[in-house]
Amino acid sequence: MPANKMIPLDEAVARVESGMTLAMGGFLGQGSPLTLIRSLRDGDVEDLTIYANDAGFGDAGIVELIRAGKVRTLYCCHAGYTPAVNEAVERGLVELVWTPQGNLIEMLRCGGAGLGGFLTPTGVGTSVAEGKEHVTVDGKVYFWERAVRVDVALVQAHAGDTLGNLCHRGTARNYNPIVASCADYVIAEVEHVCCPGELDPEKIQTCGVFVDAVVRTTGDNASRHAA
Amino acid sequence: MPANKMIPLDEAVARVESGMTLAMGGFLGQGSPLTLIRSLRDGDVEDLTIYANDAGFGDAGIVELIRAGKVRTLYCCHAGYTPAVNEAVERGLVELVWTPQGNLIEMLRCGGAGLGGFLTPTGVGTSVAEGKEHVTVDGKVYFWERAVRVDVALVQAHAGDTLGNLCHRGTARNYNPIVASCADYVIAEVEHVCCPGELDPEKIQTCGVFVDAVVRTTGDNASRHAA
Amino acid sequence: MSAGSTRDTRCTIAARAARELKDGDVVNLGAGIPMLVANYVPDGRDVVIQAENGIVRCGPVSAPGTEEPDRRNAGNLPVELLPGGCYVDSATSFGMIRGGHIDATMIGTLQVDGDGDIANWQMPGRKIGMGGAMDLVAGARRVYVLTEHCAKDGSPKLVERCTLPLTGAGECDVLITERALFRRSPERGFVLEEVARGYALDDIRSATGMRYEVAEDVRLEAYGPAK
Amino acid sequence: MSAGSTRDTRCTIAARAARELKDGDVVNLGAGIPMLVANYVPDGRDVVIQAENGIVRCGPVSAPGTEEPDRRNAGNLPVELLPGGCYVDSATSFGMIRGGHIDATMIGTLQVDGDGDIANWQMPGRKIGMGGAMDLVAGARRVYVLTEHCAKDGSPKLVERCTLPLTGAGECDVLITERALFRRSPERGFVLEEVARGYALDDIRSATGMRYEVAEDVRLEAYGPAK
Repeated sequence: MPANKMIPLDEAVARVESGMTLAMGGFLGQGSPLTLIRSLRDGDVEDLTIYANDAGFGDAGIVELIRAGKVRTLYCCHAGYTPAVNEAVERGLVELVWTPQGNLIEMLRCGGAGLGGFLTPTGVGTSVAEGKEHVTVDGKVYFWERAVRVDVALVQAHAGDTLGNLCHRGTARNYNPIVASCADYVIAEVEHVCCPGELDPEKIQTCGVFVDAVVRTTGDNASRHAA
Repeated sequence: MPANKMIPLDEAVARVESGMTLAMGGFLGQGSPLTLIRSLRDGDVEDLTIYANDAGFGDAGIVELIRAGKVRTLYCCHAGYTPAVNEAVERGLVELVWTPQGNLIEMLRCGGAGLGGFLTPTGVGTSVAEGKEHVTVDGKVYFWERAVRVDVALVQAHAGDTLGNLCHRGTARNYNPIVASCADYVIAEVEHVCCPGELDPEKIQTCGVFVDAVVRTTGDNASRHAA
Repeated sequence: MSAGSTRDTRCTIAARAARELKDGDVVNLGAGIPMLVANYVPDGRDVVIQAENGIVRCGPVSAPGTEEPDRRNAGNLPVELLPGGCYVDSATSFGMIRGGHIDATMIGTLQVDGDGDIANWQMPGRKIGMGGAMDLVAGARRVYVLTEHCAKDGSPKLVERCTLPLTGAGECDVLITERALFRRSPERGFVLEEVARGYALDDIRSATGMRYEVAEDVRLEAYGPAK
Repeated sequence: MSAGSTRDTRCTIAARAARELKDGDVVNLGAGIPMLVANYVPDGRDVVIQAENGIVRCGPVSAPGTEEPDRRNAGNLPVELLPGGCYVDSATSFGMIRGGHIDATMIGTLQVDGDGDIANWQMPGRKIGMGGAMDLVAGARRVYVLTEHCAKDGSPKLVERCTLPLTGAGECDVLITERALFRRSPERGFVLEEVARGYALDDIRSATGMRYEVAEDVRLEAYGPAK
């Protein structure tokens, strides 16, 4: 009998412990796992290290964890749409480590794919390449970037089944399938949960093999970008 | 007005010149660009270097190019289903360079993604790692594998539009989307060609940005695995 | 001698930049002035807009009331998807960007210098982040910097040497302001090719900190505010 | 003392191996004996079969007349797709394999030795290739080698030292033949845990070239031909 990966929200989020490293899907709110983020915000864990594209949009997203003092370090490429993050950095509440977007997603992908690292041309000659080993291949300069594997990943999907297969709608696809691959434990929050076999196999973007737990998006966190 | 990338078969294949390096989609015939392969087989170019999963299935596929004396080197991971390849190797007609399947697809992906190479654990302690630089990361041994960028890629799709967007059916998805990314010139052969907007955007697996030319699969090369 | 209103200035730059785009070009447009370029692409010219958050053939901002959820651009605005458009995950999006599949990127800047160095992501005291800019300038085939010629306080943005943290070293190919267009080659560095209506060669010289040469056939009154 | 017919032998091995699979395990089954394991998974146990050509929840071979095009396994046989199954491209498939998302792989072999070295891909004079085997033994969490205890000519396949080219060094975790089951740990190497019906400890000793220890609680008559 196929496993039913649906579990209660609190049980899923209980897998996150203080001091852990997390990765989160989402891009300025597109495809952000807000139900999971807010459950963490209201819980006891702290001292988190997070890999994500950004801190959210406005007051919503990872910025909520930062304001609640839960985040030690955020590896991201953008915090321009979350003014409260600037303030938190100044108050010493969080450290931001700027990581170019393409390098960031590739670090997570490599971690999820069992690779040890990769050579990137992005950032050569800039501060992000400082102290890193450079290699010239066919006359082009690259530097070594590491793979990142995290303890827990939080992802979001518009539709999913109880086996953890996920369909991310539109641009919400961007980070979620990769983030779902790079963690020891992966929690997916899903707006519409269905039975195995109901999703078109050709439209499944994240295979259930990557996903450990499925929780339902709670009402007020769903479709925040709906018209 | 969106470009119409559909061109005649002979015009597309004319982009392949003797001495070039090619990559081809397909896995034991699943998703193999047979129309394109057979056009090359019947043409004048030779001395090709090819990256592909295998030599085909039975008498069909890249084995046809090998038997026609067109292939100098084939980088692949399997030739167990094409007995004629063994004979060709013995006659000195072609050189095979064995490359583990996961390393092979990642070499092509890196080439397509502008990365300079990657660290793989696959093959450590075996002949494929000989002479390659090894690195230990977090206690695990990897070796350096290079990125591969080719002159021309040949891919196959069940459905596609005139902009080069492709839907690969079922397991024919395996190599094709990656192979479509790693070449300077990409030719897709498509069984069912439609207009832009007719394909479900959520089901497009190869974005038309990667594809330069679209040709129609000719009748006897289509759906060879149909029931 | 005045640059006119800021809005005119921005439109002048965007309109001139749009003329650089060829039929079939795949282009990524950064925030600010570059985003306006889409409005000036001549009818009948197929310019494919890729936004790094994973949308290809990204259309204009959706009219109020017609927004679809999870169909947003990299600035998080709700957008249309043009026929033949599709979505890709971020690993694929940045593979596209780094792998040379993007013909042109157009970005704004804080500073640019005679070596083609670009500094556009970090001003003192504000945490914004580089987003995908470092990947874009490293990976796109042609890099256009679109900027007002001078900062709001009148100081040059085209400086002798970038003092802010770099986005990329030696990556700017073409530099377009409301006053002038410079094209850079490895041999000559930046060459002033065009001067906008209302400016003389001396005006450009006095407002430009970076070193450049003047083209033998420099064109005066080459462009200007849209009528 | 006879091993019975070859068919019985293969089924004995497959049936014992199937008992190693836990509910929810994701498993990749190689060609030959491993492929038979699927027939012996107890009802009600959810074992997810991944085939490296990009199909997850791969079902049994399709009944004649029900084959779908482009729905094949890694041996190119037409297969069913179980409810909740999906397709992935090869980069994702091997990310899954190398990244620790596959709980178990079961493969056949030509030789295996006391260090856990496996040689299964290259016999003298035949060009077959390693396919995905090197990735599988390097990446799967548990590596099972399933093989007849001796070669057809009676010589040991469990050898003192592999003489054929390796598939992986030190990768075999569990070794199952029709006569015995050995489990390997870093501390003790292979430990003989079970002996099949019809064989005595001395029979195993005399037919085994590789070094091993005998478990304190070794179980005799632990398994045997299916009734």
